[in-house]
Amino acid sequence: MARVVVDVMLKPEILDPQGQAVANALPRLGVTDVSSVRIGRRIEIDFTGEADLDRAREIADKLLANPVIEDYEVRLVEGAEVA
Amino acid sequence: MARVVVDVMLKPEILDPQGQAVANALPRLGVTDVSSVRIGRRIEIDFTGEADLDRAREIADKLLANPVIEDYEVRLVEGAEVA
Amino acid sequence: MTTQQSGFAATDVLATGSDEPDTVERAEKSPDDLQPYGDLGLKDDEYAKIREILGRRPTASELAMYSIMWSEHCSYKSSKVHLKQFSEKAPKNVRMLAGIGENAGVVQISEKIAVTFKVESHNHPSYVEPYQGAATGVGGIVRDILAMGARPVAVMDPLRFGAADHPDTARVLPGVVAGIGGYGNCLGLPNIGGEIVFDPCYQGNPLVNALSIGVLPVERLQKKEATGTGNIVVLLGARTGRDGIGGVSVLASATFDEEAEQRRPSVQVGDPFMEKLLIESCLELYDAGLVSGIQDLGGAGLTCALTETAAAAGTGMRVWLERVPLREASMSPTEILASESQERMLLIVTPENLDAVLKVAEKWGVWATAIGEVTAAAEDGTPGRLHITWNDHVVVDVPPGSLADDGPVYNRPFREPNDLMLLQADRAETLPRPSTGDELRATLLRMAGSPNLCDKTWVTEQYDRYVLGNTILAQPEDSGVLRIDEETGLGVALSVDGNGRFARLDPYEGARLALAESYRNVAVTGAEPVAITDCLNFGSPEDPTVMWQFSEACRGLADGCLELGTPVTGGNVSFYNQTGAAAIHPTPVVGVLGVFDDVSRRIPMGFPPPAKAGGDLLFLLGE
Amino acid sequence: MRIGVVTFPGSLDDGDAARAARIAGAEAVRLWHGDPDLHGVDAVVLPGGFSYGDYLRCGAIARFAPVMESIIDAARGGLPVLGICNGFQVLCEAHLLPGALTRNQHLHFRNRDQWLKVEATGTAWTNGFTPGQEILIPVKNGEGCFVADTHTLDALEAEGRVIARYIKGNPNGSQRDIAGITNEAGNVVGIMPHPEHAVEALTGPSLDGLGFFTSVLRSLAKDGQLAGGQQ
Ligand SMILES: Nc1ncnc2c1ncn2[C@@H]1O[C@H](COP(=O)(O)OP(=O)(O)O)[C@@H](O)[C@H]1O
Repeated sequence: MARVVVDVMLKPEILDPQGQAVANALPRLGVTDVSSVRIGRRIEIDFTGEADLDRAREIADKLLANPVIEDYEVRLVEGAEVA
Repeated sequence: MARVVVDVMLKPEILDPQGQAVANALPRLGVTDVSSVRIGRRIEIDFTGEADLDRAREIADKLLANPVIEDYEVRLVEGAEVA
Repeated sequence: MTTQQSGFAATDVLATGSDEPDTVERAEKSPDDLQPYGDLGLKDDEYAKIREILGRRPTASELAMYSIMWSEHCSYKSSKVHLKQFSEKAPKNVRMLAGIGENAGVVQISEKIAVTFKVESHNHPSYVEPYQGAATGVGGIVRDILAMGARPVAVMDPLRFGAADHPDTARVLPGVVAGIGGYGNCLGLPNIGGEIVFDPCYQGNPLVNALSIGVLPVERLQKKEATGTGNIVVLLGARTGRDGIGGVSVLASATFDEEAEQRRPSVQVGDPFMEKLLIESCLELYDAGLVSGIQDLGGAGLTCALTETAAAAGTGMRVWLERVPLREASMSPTEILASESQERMLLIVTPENLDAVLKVAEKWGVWATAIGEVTAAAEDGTPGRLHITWNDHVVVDVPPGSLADDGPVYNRPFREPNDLMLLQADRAETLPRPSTGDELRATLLRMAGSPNLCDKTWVTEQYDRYVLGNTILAQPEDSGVLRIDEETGLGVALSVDGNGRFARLDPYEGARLALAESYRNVAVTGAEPVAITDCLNFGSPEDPTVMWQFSEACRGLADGCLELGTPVTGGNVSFYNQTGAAAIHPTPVVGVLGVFDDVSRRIPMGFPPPAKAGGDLLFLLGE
Repeated sequence: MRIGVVTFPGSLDDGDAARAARIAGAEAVRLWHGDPDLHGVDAVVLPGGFSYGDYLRCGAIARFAPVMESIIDAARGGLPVLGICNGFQVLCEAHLLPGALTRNQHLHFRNRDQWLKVEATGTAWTNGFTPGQEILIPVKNGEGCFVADTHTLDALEAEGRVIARYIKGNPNGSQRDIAGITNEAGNVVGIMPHPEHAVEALTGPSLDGLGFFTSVLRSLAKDGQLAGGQQ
């Protein structure tokens, strides 16, 4: 089994209310040295055969990320990281 | 600026309806060699000063992950990966 | 004590010491194997009775099944003797098409149309994991409604939380509300009412009750009986995973304490999208006449559905467990039988209809798998046996009725709580009354500041009340009102109410008052109240004073129903709502259903909103 | 006149949209996500709901349904298409409308009766309103916050393509209070609040929603078929 991870994050100029909510809650935990929190998606794709990065990129582009508001990165995960 | 990334994923035994819905949609995009898709969250925490992994772990535990159903991993991101 | 949550997973191996499952053959050969029945919540005499029924020790899978089906939650072993009154005292009612004993009561409201409604609890799971606990509570009650042949058309949610300013309430309340909204909204069911009450007695034990109502053409009423030798047993819906294993017997049938931490893996995750597909496929199957019997999979999973459908018909059943579609291939037969994975239904279909059934399932994108067949009762009329294999190993061979119907019944001791006289002596008349302007002002401010009187829109705005386009009254009205038939204007009103403080002072009167309040709320909309459902939330039945509260509340509710002429059509008992030795206030929650012949004549509780205003006359009654 | 209403797995307000079309005087035709045939309808409504559970992103999976390919083609050819709530999200995902709908800023699902001000009245779905008309329509969404880059927002405003804005409170944090927009041609409209829930005195807060459905009938009647590009 081979795994590809796609990280999808909101583009920097798009407001992230969830991240903001977490950031706003931090001082209550006594944390004051965080300048920003952004929350995106981590998508793990397991291929039946060999991991296909191009395929994964295509899936990310068409389906996993919305290019209007999101950027994505695709990467192969080597053995160890696959639980 | 220093960045810590927290990856939060559902525990393996927990149902992931999101991932399942995406996996079911893939054949329509012509993708048939994917065996499973799991969707979690990727959270980027930027510290004003030095990155504080322990701090990040505490935030993850209290705010970012739901330990009842989720596992998380905290890691430092080196210069290059910080956009 | 890791037993409870891992108990089922471990029993197979415990019993055999190998990867092979424990089989009937092995059970016969090793009668003296020690079995962890105590850890699974079974008492010594209960275990002895199982051995007597089977004439041998149970296999690991059988043991798990008995522990589930004989748990308080499934067997009503402590409540049965008291619940009987609801049938015995029930006023005659020609409208009732199905009553206590079915998944939900069914009430005919016109020549062609019936409605079914029921309230259930999901208290403990919602404390452990508020979002998913509440969400799957909605999912569960909706499947009960669906199993009767009805299209679910609305939900309501009576809720109780601890103190509003307690930090844990800040964890539980938003999660519960988001879970109820998240699931109900995604199913497309309007939320038409509920309750939110704060009281410190619910701090470690919030109450999350969920009510659903559905509509069916009278002739579409479904049965759960697995009739017809040779008929096929089909599992429909989500794949089976390790979720919620041990949930029913563990979470709902024992006192809830710090060990909750360890039980967390039994949390179930809901998939409302799958449930929506399940609803649409079941309705299509009903309308095409493809279903001979159906039962939802709820708290006790396959165990409950297999035994109840077979027991109800007196037939037997042959099940090939390895055919059950799994999320995790490594699941043991016991785990498959005990899993509480959500969004599943069990269908009985004739062999000729199987293909058509599979086609409908495929159209909606849900799994459908033939996992077994109905077998005959013995020639002499003795009910058939439930015979389950897993890869050719016989793991279960039991009389289904022994699980579903012949569970233990307890007539538990009860006695009045010691503090009751004191509580009752402290009468309202002795409370200080404001006599000066300042005191009056202070009283008013205190009331205005009470969380129990606060505006509930923070909660209710998170619920869709418009979907389906038939909601006529919803929050903040006294009752939810729905249009049922666009052509005739037939409609219903529904209210759910309860007051734990009243019931603590006097459980008999408290139950009657809950009924009266709910009844009034329905009546003032202009509807005719016709039927009742109830959720009885109490502490541990092993505490005689709780048992007294319970018996009094049942008596009160049954008497009240008789006086008002409205039958109890179904409901739910939730025991063990306590933290340590401290039980919650006894909290019977009563839902009343009313009927309108012409729902356009409903009466809202206030002035019409500005957009609709105009022409109403105001009357002052009295002097 | 025939108005098609699409059912995706997880569509919820499809029945309501069909009822609204009927009340407005049209014949409602149910379209199935897996069937690319539009059955000769004169207009299409993509209804509210949680298509595919709203998993991943709202509307992201629905956009790939076979029926959408036909609708995208037909919309480019001028077929009037109205996306309500989840339908609006599908239209954005399908790039028939610019921008995107994201998580409400307060992070909650919110259902309330919402005042809107109608702006662009040249579209297939809003020509029965007067510019500046204030209407009351239920809003209910968890991800209804409209976002787009500044350039796109400026263009939408300059070209008069904002069809309605939230007034007396913005329920989800949408940029510039935008509740609905249209494409350049005016045949494709997306709106977050639910006109189909405001078509009957018994069940809605007003009858204002009917205007969307009567508008499309009017423009269809006027043109025989809607001329693309007419504003
Ligand atoms: N408090 C109650 N009042 C009336 N009927 C009840 C009550 N509690 C349970 N019942 C009835 O007992 C039967 C079994 O209940 P339950 O096990 O909750 O059903 P299900 O198998 O659908 O979960 C149902 O018909 C239910 O309506």
